[in-house]
Amino acid sequence: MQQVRDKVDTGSSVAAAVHEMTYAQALNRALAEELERDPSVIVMGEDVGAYGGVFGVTRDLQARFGPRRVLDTPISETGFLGCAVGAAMCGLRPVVEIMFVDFTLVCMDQIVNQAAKLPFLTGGQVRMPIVFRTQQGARPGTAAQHSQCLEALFAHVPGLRVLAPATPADAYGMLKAAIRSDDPVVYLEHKALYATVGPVRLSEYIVPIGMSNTVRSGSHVTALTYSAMVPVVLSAADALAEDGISVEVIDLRSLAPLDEAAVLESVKRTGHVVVIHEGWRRGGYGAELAGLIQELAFDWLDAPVGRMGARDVPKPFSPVFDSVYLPTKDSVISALRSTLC
Amino acid sequence: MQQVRDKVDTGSSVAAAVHEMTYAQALNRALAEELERDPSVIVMGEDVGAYGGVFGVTRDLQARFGPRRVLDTPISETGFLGCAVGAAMCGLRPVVEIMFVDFTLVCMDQIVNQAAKLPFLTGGQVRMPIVFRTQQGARPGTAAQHSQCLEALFAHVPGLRVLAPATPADAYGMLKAAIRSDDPVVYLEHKALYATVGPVRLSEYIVPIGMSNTVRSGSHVTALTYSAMVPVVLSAADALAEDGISVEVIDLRSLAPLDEAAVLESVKRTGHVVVIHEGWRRGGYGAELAGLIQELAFDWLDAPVGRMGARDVPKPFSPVFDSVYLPTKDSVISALRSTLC
Amino acid sequence: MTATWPADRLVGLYCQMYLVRRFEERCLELSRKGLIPGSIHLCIGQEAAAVGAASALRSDDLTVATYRGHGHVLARGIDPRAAFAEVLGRQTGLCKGRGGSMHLTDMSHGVLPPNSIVGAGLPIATGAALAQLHKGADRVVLCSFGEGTLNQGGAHEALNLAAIWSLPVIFLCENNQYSEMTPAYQMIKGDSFATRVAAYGMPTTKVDGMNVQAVAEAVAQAVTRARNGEGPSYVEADTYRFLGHYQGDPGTSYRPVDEINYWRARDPLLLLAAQLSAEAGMDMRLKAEEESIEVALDTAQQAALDDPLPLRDDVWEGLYAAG
Amino acid sequence: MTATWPADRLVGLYCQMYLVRRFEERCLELSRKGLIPGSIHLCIGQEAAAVGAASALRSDDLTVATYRGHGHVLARGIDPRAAFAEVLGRQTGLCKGRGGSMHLTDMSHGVLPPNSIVGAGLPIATGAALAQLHKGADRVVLCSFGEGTLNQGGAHEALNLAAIWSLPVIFLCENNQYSEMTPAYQMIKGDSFATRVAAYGMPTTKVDGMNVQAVAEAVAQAVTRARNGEGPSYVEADTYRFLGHYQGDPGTSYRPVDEINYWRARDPLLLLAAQLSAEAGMDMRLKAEEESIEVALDTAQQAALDDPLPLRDDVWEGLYAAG
Ligand SMILES: Cc1ncc(C[n+]2csc(CCOP(=O)(O)OP(=O)(O)O)c2C)c(N)n1
Ligand SMILES: Cc1ncc(C[n+]2csc(CCOP(=O)(O)OP(=O)(O)O)c2C)c(N)n1
Ligand SMILES: [Mg+2]
Ligand SMILES: [Mg+2]
Repeated sequence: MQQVRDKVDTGSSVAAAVHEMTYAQALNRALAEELERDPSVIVMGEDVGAYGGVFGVTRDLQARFGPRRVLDTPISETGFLGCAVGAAMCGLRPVVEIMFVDFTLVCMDQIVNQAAKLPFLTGGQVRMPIVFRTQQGARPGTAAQHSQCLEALFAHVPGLRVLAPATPADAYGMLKAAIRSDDPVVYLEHKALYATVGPVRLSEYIVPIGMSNTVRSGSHVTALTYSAMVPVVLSAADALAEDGISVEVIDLRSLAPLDEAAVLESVKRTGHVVVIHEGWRRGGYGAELAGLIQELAFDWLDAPVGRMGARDVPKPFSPVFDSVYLPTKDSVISALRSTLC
Repeated sequence: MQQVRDKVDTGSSVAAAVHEMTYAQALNRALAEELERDPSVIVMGEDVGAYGGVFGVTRDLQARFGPRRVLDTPISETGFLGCAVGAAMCGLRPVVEIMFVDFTLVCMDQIVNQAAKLPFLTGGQVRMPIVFRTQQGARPGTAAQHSQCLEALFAHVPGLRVLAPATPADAYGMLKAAIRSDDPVVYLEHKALYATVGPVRLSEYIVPIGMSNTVRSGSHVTALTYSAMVPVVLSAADALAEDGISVEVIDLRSLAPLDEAAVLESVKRTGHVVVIHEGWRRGGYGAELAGLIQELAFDWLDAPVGRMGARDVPKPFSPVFDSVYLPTKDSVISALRSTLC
Repeated sequence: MTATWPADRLVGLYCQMYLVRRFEERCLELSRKGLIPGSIHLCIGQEAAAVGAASALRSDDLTVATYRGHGHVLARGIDPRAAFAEVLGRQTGLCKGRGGSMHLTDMSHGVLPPNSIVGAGLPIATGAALAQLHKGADRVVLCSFGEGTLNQGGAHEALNLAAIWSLPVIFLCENNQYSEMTPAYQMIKGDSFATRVAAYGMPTTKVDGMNVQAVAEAVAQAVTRARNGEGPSYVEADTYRFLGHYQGDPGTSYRPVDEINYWRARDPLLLLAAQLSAEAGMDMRLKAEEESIEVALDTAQQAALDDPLPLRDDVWEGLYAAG
Repeated sequence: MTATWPADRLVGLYCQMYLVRRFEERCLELSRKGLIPGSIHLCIGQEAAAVGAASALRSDDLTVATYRGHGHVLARGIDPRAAFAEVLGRQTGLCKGRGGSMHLTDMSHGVLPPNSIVGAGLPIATGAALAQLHKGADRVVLCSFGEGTLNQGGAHEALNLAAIWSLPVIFLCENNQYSEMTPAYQMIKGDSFATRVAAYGMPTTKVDGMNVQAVAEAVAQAVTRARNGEGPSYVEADTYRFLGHYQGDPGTSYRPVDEINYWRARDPLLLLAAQLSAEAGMDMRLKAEEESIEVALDTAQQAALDDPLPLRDDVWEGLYAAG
């Protein structure tokens, strides 16, 4: 379904073998390899140790690397995120798991006021190599407090890097990049993707932060998306292709920094663009993209930048609402179509 | 300096007397009148009672209304915001003070996951008449953790109302509207405005939520702004007037909901628009405005929507940076000018 | 604990526990059939805590529960059909299908929104209590949560607020020995959660959470204190969830079989039935009660299954106040 | 407390306290002249806590202080000129003028970023301690904060983490009786902050925070424990800030004059000077020490005032790691 065409592989591909694995397994593999490679990497979070994580991402890591490297924490997000901040300033590279992005709201201070700001306000005396791993997104039957997509909040905050992988390959390659980054990274997984399977080139496959992936080339309209919306948009593009409409689909992958050059190049070529994400539309990440594109590609635009996001309501529980809450293949098709009219 | 031309006064103006007072006094007055009018209104926060608030906004209220209506709290923002949420569902109308907006990051859960969502997820069984009063903004010598403008975060969250008054008159009239609203309101004051003086029409002067204020009419370019940027933009407009450039300045006042009609009417008339705010530019409230305007007024725009915000760094302490950190009269002048070229 | 209560009273509690048990077993079945979307967090094994506590409340008192709140909510006397309808996402559900299993709210029965953010309920309960004081009402607030919740900072802030403002709240900690898959006592030093709470200056009690009368009595004492204006109390009920953290977790990989068996032998329904069965004719009586509950639940469940889904276009409903 | 320490050792502590006192008095003057922008939060009156605690540390140990942290930071031996330069917003400041008074950081002296979010420092200190354990280092972390901070939930989470992981942290609570303008004991029930901390399973001590030797000894004990792998401790120093919460607050409207006078009579510098003055020639010696500190501060202050401001175009510096 998904055509991953990565532009860069910075690692040595000598021993690179391609394996089929799930998104969760790819993350697990990346964690294991980084724990192996660098003794300063530690993993912390609720149920990540003995149990292996509620989504299985940290499975077997504690058994392999011991409880000093893979730490089970109490339900104390402020406590253990702050602990990661302190540890990072003293030479460790913590990878912390916040089980649902919704729970970042109890510990936002440590992400926004501390991790993002301390390197700057100390005049660069400290660096902050932390990965805040979390997962977001709505699924049938998730309710208002377990379903949000908060990338717009994080992408607004200077000092943070914000990544959102869509495939097992990227889950692997981007997590490695995040762990090796000296900046704090908010690493947004998606609950609907953990079980998806795809090819992963192991060993030194790294996806540099700030690099998008054009997952489908096209000439009529550009679709900008990320995370679990990528397959939805790709299937919309497939459908439109049958009608002769050629959609270029860019998986942004890195929301901060944004791969501005790739976005602008595509938009200037097609003159039409729609942003599709699962975060709420009002003030969502699409707003930033629209603001940026209309500013830097004004003369190339044949139509306004289209924005699709979740309805501006808390996620309602009953699955009857799912198709009006989130963009769907059909609604994406009609948005892409209508921007061309 | 500021020409306030309100369009509506919904109250009885029989006994309406106009007084000169500071923004802080206007807020104090509104609180006192609402406490007087409605016994279900309570005020909570750190140092708001006996001391009267670190910015003096709650001065004398405890003496007048007693410690059961005006409560001093421990340094427990999650605790007392949650307390407000519970009280609001049981019939009180809490007005809580979070001393600096930066501290909302320790208690975001109660604002975003609780206050904003509970009315919806209970199927409308509860209402949430809370005002989260806080103040934001950078001043010379404020550092990274006491200077943020986080309106973009709040305006992204469905279920919240977000207000940002710029004048004593609005501070008064909008706070009354906020207290009477049955929805949770994030009420963003500005530390630089507390001492500013202006005329306030007392008694039943209410500024309905969702209504902007065109503080200067113009025909060449629209400047959209709010809070402490209003006087800065007005002075830029004054300067440009001398060069024959006619700037329309709209004080948005209500960020959620937005007075979309007024914004679009003006933009369609001038064809040029610049948004100016103090929040960070990337993913700031201006992004939403730009996204919205380019979508709904695409054919009327002669130039891209301009966006000015704080530099995308934590606020640096040394005042030497102030003029590059925030929009200034000069930088606003040049942005308004350049959008016309 | 005082002397054993009269059989009639205990039978009433038994029936409530049975109702909760069977409601949840039916939910599990519906979930397995794919009829309940999303996660459900069952309190099977912990019914005595919920039912015992609720029995100590007056009908106008308030309850703040959690995602594991079916028991607390049902024990307040809400309509099981509306509860079924809510977990099934129906328009007739308690929250019109907007909330789901984790948020069964019924303001008309004193049931405030249960919370799925660990710890968030405690501050909210203090506010509900503050409102009662403010109105001069003598209603009290029962706030239930798990032991792991005492590791969440906001919970501490709330305990302190309740203490300094002498609020009418009963903090009921259902210590089911685990927080998700993590053993409770691995996450604290020492063996007492109650010490932490006592430090805020409120009385604490520990009770056998498998004994419904014991819970009821301990909570009743706390309710009396609260109603008399003497402030908050903490009651900790030692208990166990028989199943996993949620329906997708068998609950067996991280808990020793011996432990599970030990607690299952202390099933609050079995214990009470055994105690009651000393009385002549009791077995038959309980059987009859169970059957009538079963019938009521059958009806409720079927009605809920037949109930309409919400209308998609009403997706905005409830978000903002009218006007 | 053990016997009185030898005079030389106490003179050393006196000098440090004097340095802190005079550094801050100079800051106050500079602030009044409009040369220091923004707020400064002085620890005048509390010097014994900062200096006593720092004296118990090894030079490679770590300090996590707060916005009221000048004392803690200076007592670690940092360059006063760089401190002056920072509060003045100069490029030569500890943080190149990016941090200011609330964030005087000096990693080369073990001074991690002081925090201006109440409570945020405690979790951060646990992390710094965890990193030491992880590296097999025997460094310890001193984490200072005010009593009001114990009402912030995150602080509790950190105390628990330190306890369960047996981290080498010393939690130093400077109980200066007020949190901003609010009396400390109005915000807790009872009269003990320490009980709360003890509930997490770590030893707690209360000391006279106006007696520098007493603080030094209590902290030294805690340091020994921490260094020996026995885990965290809590030391509470009873003290008082002589001035307001920040330079704009006279500190007199909400505190009784008698109380202020009582504590001012217990000025840690006066107390120590009085004690030392029993020794022959001591008054002269202290005077000489004070003068040399004064000269050093004159030089440092003047140099800082002459130091260049940062370049506006370097506003991005430090935000992200290079590359
Ligand atoms: C702030 C927050 N962190 C983490 C979670 C995920 N979570 C849900 S239930 C739970 C365990 C709670 O344990 P306990 O308080 O003992 O209650 P129990 O589930 O055992 O009834 C966790 C960690 C959450 N919902 N909210
Ligand atoms: C989370 C947060 N809430 C509120 C404040 C505002 N504030 C700054 S200092 C302070 C009082 C702190 O009291 P205490 O911990 O006793 O320290 P002290 O100032 O007395 O040294 C408050 C409320 C803050 N900085 N951070
Ligand atoms: Mg539990
Ligand atoms: Mg204090």
